[in-house]
Amino acid sequence: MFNFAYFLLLVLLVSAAAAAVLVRGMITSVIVLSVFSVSLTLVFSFLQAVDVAMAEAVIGAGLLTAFFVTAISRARRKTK
Amino acid sequence: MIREMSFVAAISVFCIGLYCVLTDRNLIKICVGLSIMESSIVLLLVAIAYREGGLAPVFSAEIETYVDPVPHALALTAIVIGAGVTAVALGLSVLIYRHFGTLNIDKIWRSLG
Amino acid sequence: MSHLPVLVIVIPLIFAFLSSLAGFWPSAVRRGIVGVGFLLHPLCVVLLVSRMLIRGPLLYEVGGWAAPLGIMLLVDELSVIFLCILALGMFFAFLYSFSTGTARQEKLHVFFFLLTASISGQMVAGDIFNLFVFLELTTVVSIALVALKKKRRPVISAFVYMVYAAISSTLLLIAIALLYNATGTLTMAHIAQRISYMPPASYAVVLVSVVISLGIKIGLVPLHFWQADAYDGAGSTVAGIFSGVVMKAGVYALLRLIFTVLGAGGAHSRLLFGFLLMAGCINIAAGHIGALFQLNLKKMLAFSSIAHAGYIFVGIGSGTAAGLAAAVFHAFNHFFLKTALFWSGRFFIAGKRSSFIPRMRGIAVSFPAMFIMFFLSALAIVGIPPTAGFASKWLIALALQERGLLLPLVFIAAGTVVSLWYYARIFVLAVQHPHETGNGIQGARMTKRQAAGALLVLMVLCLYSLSAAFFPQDFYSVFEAAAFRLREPAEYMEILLAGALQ
Amino acid sequence: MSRKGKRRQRWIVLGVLICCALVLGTAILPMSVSAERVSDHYIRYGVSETAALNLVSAVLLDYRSFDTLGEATVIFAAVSAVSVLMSGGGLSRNRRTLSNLARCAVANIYPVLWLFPLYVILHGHLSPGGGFHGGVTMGVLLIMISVLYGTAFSLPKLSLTALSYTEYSSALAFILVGLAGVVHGSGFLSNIGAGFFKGSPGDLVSAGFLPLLNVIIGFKVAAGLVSIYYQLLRSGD
Repeated sequence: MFNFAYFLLLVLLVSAAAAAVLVRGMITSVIVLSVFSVSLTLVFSFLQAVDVAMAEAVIGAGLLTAFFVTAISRARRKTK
Repeated sequence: MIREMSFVAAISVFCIGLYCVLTDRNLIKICVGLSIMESSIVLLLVAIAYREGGLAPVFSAEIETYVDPVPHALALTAIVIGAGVTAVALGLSVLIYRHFGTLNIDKIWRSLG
Repeated sequence: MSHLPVLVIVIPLIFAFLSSLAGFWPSAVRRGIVGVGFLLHPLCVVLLVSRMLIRGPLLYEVGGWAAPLGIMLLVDELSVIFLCILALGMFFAFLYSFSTGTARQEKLHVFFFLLTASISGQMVAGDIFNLFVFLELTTVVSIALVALKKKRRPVISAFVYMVYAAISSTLLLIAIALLYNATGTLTMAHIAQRISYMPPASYAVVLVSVVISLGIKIGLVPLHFWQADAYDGAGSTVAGIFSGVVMKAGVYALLRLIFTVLGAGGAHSRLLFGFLLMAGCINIAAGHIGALFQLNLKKMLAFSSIAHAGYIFVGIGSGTAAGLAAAVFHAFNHFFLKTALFWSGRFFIAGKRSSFIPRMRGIAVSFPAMFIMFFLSALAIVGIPPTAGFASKWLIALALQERGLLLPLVFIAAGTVVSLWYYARIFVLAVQHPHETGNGIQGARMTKRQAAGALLVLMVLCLYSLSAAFFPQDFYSVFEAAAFRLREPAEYMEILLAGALQ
Repeated sequence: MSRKGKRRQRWIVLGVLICCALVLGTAILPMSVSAERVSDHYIRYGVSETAALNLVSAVLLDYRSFDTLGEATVIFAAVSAVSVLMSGGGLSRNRRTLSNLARCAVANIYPVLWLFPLYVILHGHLSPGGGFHGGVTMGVLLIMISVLYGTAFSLPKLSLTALSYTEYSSALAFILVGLAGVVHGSGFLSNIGAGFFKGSPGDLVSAGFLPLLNVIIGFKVAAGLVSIYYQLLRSGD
């Protein structure tokens, strides 16, 4: 049975991944990466994987974004 | 049909991540590609666990069919390992920036001479 | 119920946490903890090896769960051989790092303990996901060890290594996901039993992704570019451990996954062995030619490691039990030879303050003892008759000749000649009189005691490499038993399933 | 490498990747669910054997707890690696704080935010969640403090040595819990077999050492990730 809502979610997921890769700037790429993580969390909750959805939400959207932003701020200090 | 859609999505996200890792010139963008590649495998593991009509693997009396809990445990471990490797990758990128003053790999290879 | 298989992993872990905790305590306490730690692990390995040789393969159920439920640890001849390499390698690495003062780098011993724990975890793992977790731990620790010196070149080669290692671990995870979905279990023996359920397309993809993923770790030719830079970036102590111990962990994982889990004897075996033979020949050619044109001593030794990985692939690819035993024996010998070369080479690099070979003029004069060790190990690794290197190459050649495969024989012979050439090049330079007498002498900053400690370690390594050919026959019978058990997965399964019936 | 060369190289990589995708697709797409699976046993007897309602936590912490020990060690190795790589200059104590509005808003709801990770850790074996989820959430909450009030404010409250002590001692605690099984003789990291209190499924204190391990992993992961955050912030010149 073809679930159209889930198909749209997967299209959002793949386009977020493609956007995170194709976009030029570092900061925008990291923000699109957290959008990718949030959409991945929705996909997991649709697939009845509750534990993995929580972990992906906290680690993907929360933690990795914090690390990426910190690394970018450290890697842009001199050129400011 | 849901499983096959998820497999197609997992493979395409894996190839997008691999494309970014192989062709991008910016160190931080390579770490983004790495993180996307790791997440695609987590999606593959969770898609493998899905059963038609199965519910979340938390036991309660009236549910009969559950989703397979083992790939969820593997997926959890894979997410945390991916986060650890990404943290080390970011640490390396900051260290490379301190030595070479740039995050662009072509400039780094050129200055290595 | 002897707890040795799990203690071999847990004890280095405990000492890794203790020695990092001791970072806040006075250095005498820390040195004591590290000292006890690096003695205890070889002791456990010796006990485990002797128990295994007497009573046969040992099975351990972690968590007390029977076979298919929990994680199984299984110790058979193959894991015993590679555990010996690990125990000796890390024991000498600790001794060597104490004696040459590289121990000053902070957290070096924490990483050595973590490396010991993760590689012994791979050697006894009976569960493919457990193998993946310990491979991942080895990767993170290796990245840290390559970038430990934080200079310009090691940092970028650590990043390149990290990218290669991430791709390799993702491929291995794909293979594990496919195997789990087809067979429904993660224990190696049960997967081997139910491998026929897999559709041929998935089986081929799993086989290819396992070979590529572990090919990156071992240095299969198109995937080996990270190796030379990573070894050059890491210190000589760490480079010796990488090429001696960490690469062998990749070889062990490849053997275990191909032969035991995927049942290489099946329909795909002729294709797989043909591929391994061809890959081995390419490795030998690329490794030796790369080493010939390399003017950096550590990179030259790294390319020579790639060539010797080629010999191991050719041995496996011969497809016979004798060839497999010779390949495992060559992996065992290669540890002693290559580690001795790296560690004796360290003194030349420190003395001349550069690893540029043309500047190595007159090292025989400034470091006579170290040069003798380097010379003997070089003889052994090239394969001059009385040494261990010759013994294992000869056995590989015999296995190939028995199967009538002449092309790899040509490659092995040509490789020996080329390696003779690029090592002779160093000896010619070394015996000449060092024209700038200035920095030759004061180069040796180490105190006499430190050089003596390193010399002791190197002497033991060279002693083995010279006398291995004369070891009694039952020393080599362990390798044959390992090869036999690898080619007969049914027997491996019995032990694991027998464990389930207890 | 000219710009045109670089673009051609990208197309080559893209082509190779599409072939990999097709190969992977042919292998993965026809995959059907395998006949007998070890997870049938977990689903049918999981609750009765481990008294944990959350089957994923039962698999993660009881049946396959050796993987979790390996994975906690991977985090430990990542933290040590980042601290070694970043060990240059002193810890940066900046006064950069967010706007007044953000600080007041968070100041009021901050205690409530702590309910979530504590609930997730303590009920790890009953409801979805567990050591890792709670630990990472605690780490994120602590990082939020130093983002909001600047590390000059948060560092004296939670110094790097305190974080390292927590992480190393909880790592040792994890192994000691495992060694209890060895001492008892029923195998490393064995739960009910090693005499831990089983209790009836559904109680807060049940399922042997699962709550204990969840708490240990929670503190270990939280301390590790916050110290990674502080290390990444180092000036290091």
